[in-house]
Amino acid sequence: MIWPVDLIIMVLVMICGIGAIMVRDLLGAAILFGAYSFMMCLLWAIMGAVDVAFTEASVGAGVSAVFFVAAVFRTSRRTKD
Amino acid sequence: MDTLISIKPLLAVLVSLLAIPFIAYSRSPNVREGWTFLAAIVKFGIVAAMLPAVLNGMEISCSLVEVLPGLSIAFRVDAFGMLFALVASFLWIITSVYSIGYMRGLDEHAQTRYFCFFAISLSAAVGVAFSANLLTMYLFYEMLSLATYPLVTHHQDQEARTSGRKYLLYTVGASIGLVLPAMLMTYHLTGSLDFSPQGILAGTASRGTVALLLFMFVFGFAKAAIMPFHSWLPAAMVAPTPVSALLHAVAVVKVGVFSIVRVITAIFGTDLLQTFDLSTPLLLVASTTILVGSFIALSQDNLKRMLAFSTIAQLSYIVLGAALLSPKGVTGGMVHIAMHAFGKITLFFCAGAIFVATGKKNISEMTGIGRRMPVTMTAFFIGALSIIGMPPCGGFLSKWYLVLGALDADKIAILVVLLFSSLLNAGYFMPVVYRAFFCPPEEALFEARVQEAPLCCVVPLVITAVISILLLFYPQPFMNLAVMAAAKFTGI
Amino acid sequence: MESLLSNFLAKYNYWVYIGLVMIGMYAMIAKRNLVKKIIGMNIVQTAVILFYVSIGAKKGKTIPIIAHGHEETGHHAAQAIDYISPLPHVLMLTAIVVSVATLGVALALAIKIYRQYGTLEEDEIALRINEP
Amino acid sequence: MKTFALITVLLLGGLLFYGTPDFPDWGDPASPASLHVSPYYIEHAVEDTAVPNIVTAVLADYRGYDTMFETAVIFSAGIACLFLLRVYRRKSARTRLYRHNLTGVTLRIAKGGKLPEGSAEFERIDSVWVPYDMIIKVTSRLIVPFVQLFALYVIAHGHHSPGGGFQGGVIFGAAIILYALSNDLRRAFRRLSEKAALLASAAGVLIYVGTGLLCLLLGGNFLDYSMLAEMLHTDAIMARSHGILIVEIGVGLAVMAVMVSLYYNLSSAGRHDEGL
Amino acid sequence: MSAHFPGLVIIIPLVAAFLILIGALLDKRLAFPLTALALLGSLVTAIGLLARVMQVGVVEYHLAGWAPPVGIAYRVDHLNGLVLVAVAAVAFINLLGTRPLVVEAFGDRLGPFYTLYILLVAGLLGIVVTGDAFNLYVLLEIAALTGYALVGMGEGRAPLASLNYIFMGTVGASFYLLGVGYLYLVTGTLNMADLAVRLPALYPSKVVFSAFVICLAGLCLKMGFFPLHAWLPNAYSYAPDPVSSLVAPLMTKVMVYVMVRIMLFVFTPAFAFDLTAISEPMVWMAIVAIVAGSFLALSTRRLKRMLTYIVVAEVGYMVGGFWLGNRLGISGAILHIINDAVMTLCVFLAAAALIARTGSDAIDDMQGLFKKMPVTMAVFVIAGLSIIGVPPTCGFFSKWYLISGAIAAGQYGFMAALLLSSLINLVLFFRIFEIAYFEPFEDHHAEHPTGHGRVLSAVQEAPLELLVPLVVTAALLFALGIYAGDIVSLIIDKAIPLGIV
Repeated sequence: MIWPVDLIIMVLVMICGIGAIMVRDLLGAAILFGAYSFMMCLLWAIMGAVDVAFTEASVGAGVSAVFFVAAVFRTSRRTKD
Repeated sequence: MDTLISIKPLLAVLVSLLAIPFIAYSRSPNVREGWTFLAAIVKFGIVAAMLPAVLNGMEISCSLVEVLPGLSIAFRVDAFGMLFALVASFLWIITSVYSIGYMRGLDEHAQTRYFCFFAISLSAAVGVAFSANLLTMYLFYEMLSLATYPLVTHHQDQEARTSGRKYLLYTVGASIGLVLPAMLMTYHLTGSLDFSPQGILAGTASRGTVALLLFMFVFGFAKAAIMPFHSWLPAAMVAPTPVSALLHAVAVVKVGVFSIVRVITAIFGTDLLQTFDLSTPLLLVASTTILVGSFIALSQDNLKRMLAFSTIAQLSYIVLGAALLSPKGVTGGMVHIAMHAFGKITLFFCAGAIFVATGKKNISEMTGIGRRMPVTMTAFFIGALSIIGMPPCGGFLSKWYLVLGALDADKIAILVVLLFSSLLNAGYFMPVVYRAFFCPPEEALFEARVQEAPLCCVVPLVITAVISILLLFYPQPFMNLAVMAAAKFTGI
Repeated sequence: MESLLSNFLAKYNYWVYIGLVMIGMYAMIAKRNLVKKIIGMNIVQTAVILFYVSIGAKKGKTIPIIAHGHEETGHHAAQAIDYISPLPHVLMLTAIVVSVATLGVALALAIKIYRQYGTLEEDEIALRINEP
Repeated sequence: MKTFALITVLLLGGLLFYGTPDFPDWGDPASPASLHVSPYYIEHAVEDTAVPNIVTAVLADYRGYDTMFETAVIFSAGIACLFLLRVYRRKSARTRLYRHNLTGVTLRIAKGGKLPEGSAEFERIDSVWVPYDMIIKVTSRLIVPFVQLFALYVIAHGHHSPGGGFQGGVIFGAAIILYALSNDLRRAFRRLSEKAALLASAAGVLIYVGTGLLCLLLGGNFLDYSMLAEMLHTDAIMARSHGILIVEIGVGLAVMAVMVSLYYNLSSAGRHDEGL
Repeated sequence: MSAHFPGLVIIIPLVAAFLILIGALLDKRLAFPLTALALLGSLVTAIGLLARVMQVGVVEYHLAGWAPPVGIAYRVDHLNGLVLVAVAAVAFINLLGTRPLVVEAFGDRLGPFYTLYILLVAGLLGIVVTGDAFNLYVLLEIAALTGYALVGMGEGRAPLASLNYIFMGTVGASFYLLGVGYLYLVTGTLNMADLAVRLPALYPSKVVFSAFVICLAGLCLKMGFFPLHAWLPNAYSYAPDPVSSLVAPLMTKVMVYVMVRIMLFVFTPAFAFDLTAISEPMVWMAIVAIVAGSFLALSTRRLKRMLTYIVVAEVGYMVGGFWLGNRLGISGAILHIINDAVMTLCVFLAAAALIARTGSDAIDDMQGLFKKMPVTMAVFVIAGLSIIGVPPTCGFFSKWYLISGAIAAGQYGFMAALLLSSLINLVLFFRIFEIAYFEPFEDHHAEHPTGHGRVLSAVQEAPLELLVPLVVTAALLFALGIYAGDIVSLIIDKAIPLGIV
């Protein structure tokens, strides 16, 4: 565990999280959410939770993001906030 | 006190309930009314069969299920309950006959429903009479409130709807809002709700609590129409007359006062009320109701409304009797249940008969009716006498005992109230009789073709009128029961 | 001051998790777009997972897979102190599955809503509902 | 709304903040959570189940019951999505697009129209027009088998390395989703139809539950894999290890099928005609 | 075999869920009988389990053969034995009754519907039976997830309501999970019994208090306790009728059960009632919930919506009764879980029948229904009386205990709220009875023949399939009332820890 890496990832997690809810485009939000999940996965991997990280990588960053994109594709990208 | 275990009380309650499927699925009106009649007679038979044992000082009890720890649905027939059950079940027979005449005479709709709910109401009334504890009583009390709702609103028009609302709101509302918490508080204080001749609250609560409970009970049993919880009764007069007669002169309102007297004597106990000196406020309430009720009755033109206010006043006699806490007063109050029942039902039957025969509801339209319907109006006269409390009618007896009770208790004010209210009673009844009989022929409002109501209507009112008179001379069953009950409750 | 700071630093993972829960909740309450709300919901769920994972962490210890497990079976047992605690990981695997399942259903509903009202904005939906 | 949200969030933050100072320090090996139950797992997992990956051992054996319900959760998500979105009425009103494979010419065929002669050379494409992209198609066609193989490896090797049924299942599902993304939904259906996916998801969970039930019928408690020893001709410990493998396969199958089924329903909004 | 009952009660429906799906792929008609069979099996097992608990006391079942706290254990005592039977029975009766409605509404997706239905029931049963705090979360989610899907299939605003339900439900469940995490953080265990042993030493810790508050907040959210009830009315009233008659009786009640379980058997009464000063505020919140729920019910003229507000008020009853913290109050709350489940089932089933026949759920469209559907209306009246609290229906007896508890605890405000709510319920139900009784029947189909897609021919008595369960439920209301004393003394009394007076 190297603390600067840790710190950078945490900051990135926060940024991606805030970005995902702030960005005014749902497709962008979906992608940012994927990035958020991936950062989270890195964080967990650093903490030694490899299985959880593995799962999050495949589920959060992978399939969930695809689901979001699919849903956004079937609805609309538009968002007011 | 000997106790008999028997299912007779249960049977007495269930008879009319069991009759309902037969009534509901009868092919023809005749069969249906036949079943009603049969059920009424069987019910009376069962009640009467228990009479000798009760007169011998026995109590008959029957416990069904224990619904709550230490609390069961149980019946216990004592003298007081017997008195009331006897009146109610006997009058059901009479009223059944009358109903047939009235309902057919006016060609009312939904008669099957009417007879069904009538039967349920009677079950409930007898259930209240025979209950061994407050919980059972509450159960049947609520059952009665709900079962009479379709009867009150029988006409299904706007007026019936409003009255039905009022009726439910007062009776069920008060019982949920006041009786239920009072009952629970009692249970919390004493751990029991069984009726006991000496009361169960003694030694468990302070004066303030007892007073609070007392008034929660007295006002909570709104069927007794103690002011200010009285206004449902005149409103409920929209019901068909047999309903008004049986339920609002006999079963419903009497269940109310019966419950109050029961609670005063068997939950609080006369001693406790004496100790805490709570009879005075109770007397005050009752007296107020008597006087105000009578005054309002004076001003009524609608015959049934007038009778309703008269009932309000008369009911408080019973409460008054119990509140006197003296043996004679209690006896008077109890006997008044029977006396008033016979007298008032006669009056209601008369009002109904007049309505069937002429379609008139207002007193002012009844000028000269005595010439056309002499039997009915004679019976009316007798009933009125009984209510006023004049010999040769049964009413005299109960008033007499009430007066004695008041004297015993050294409550001169109550004496004055009683006498004054008798005057008022005379004041609103006599003009009706006078107008009916003693008017110049030219003022009479009725054609010659107006005749007595159908036989089914007339016979019952004659019977009740005759009984009203007979009760003065042969009051034994009721009198003995009342004396026994009063002796037990007051411990003398 | 020193202790406060060290206390702060010693638990920094927990502060992150609190921050993420707050972000997620804010999105769920304040945002009017349904997909945004769903994202917020997922952020809350991952924050909880982060919390659990942080419970299990042990500084400087290794991942909960026993090295050369097969050769040493039964000989000298693994020392609990050497490994990161596995239980929270197990729980969180389940929680991740739950979150993706919830996500699937939520998105399905969002699509259904869009099919019905033609928009994902809550205020616009409210307008559509009140229209007829 | 925003102020309300802010207030709520701050209150919540305060509540969470309130308890935190009493937390054991992060990463403290002596925190109570690390001292009570989990040491048992670390110290006994191998001798109890012969699975070096403690997480897998706990997941599929000690707390296998949780995992069974986890699988049931994902299964119900699949069914829920199907239940909510699936549209069974066929809408033929849409115009369909066909592309001539050799020339890249796109034909728009109106409702009720028919394809010209030699339809074998035409391929139906999605109505949202996307350019034909050789690179994507070919690369993903190349990648997909390897991804699938990797997924199987992850499932099978969950005993020794990170991974297991769930991760493997997701990866396998992702491979099929990738196939569907790079080609189109109709082709994916040819590989794994809706019914097959449903059947596979149910079958996957049934493998799990069935294993548990089998243990119960063999006289043990539900999911007590050691009861399988006799059937598998091994001792109780290896039976646990094998039992874990069996249920992991079940989980993998179910998760794969559900992920694909979720994608089918979400990407086509339940119509199952054309996807992303 | 009876040793496996705690497991079987969940496993039977769970296995059935997958068989139903596979069966329905072969033939749609297989779905219903399979579901019925499985739920019957579950019900029988639950009853057997309760009988066993009453004979021998607490029954434990170690899943996968691992003893707690290492493995997951089911622990069945009097409390969950009773709730288990109620849940299984309600689900079974509702299943039988709603078949015609389900076929009508979901004829093309019977397989998924019944699969979700039985998974929901399995989840609820699991919540009740489990003795592991985290396992409870998983089961909670399975019940919730299937619930979202079923609710979301209703007409009109149902999807939106369901999505809101998802948000609230997920936050609630996440809070619960977080609370459990806090507890795990300081104790290292997830088994409820083990937690109860290890927690007392940690009571002064702020973490435990936070865990307590967070758990409670999550559960309150899930059960729709008043200020957090916003999702409930929409979700339950827009849900398809066969679903709302399953979800409304069970979901909130099971969540109340979870609260009782967690507070009594994880935090122990000593902490929940004595060490935290939270009982009093909770009772006051319950009072607000009851009053608000009742008045909200008064303000709507749609039948199902009114009933859902009543559910909100009833949740207040149970929560308030529990937090009175004395034996009577808690008995009342537990008894009310059972009674309210049956009462709510009864009203919602009756409402489903009425709505199916009239095609409208506006109270004003119920004219003349006493004539047209006498049996359904009679059952509705009985259920209404039970909700009002008229003896000898069961509603009276739970109210009895609740009020007794309030008096014993000196919480007269709670007593007043209960009585007020009874009175308002009286108004609510008699308002409906009046319309159905007084006003002549009007055929609304003539006005908007295609307004509702599920109008079944002319208005007439509900189909026999629905009537029989209705009548059975109504009979149950009486039976539960009459045996209330026995239920309390034989079962509930033993379910409450001895320390509570």
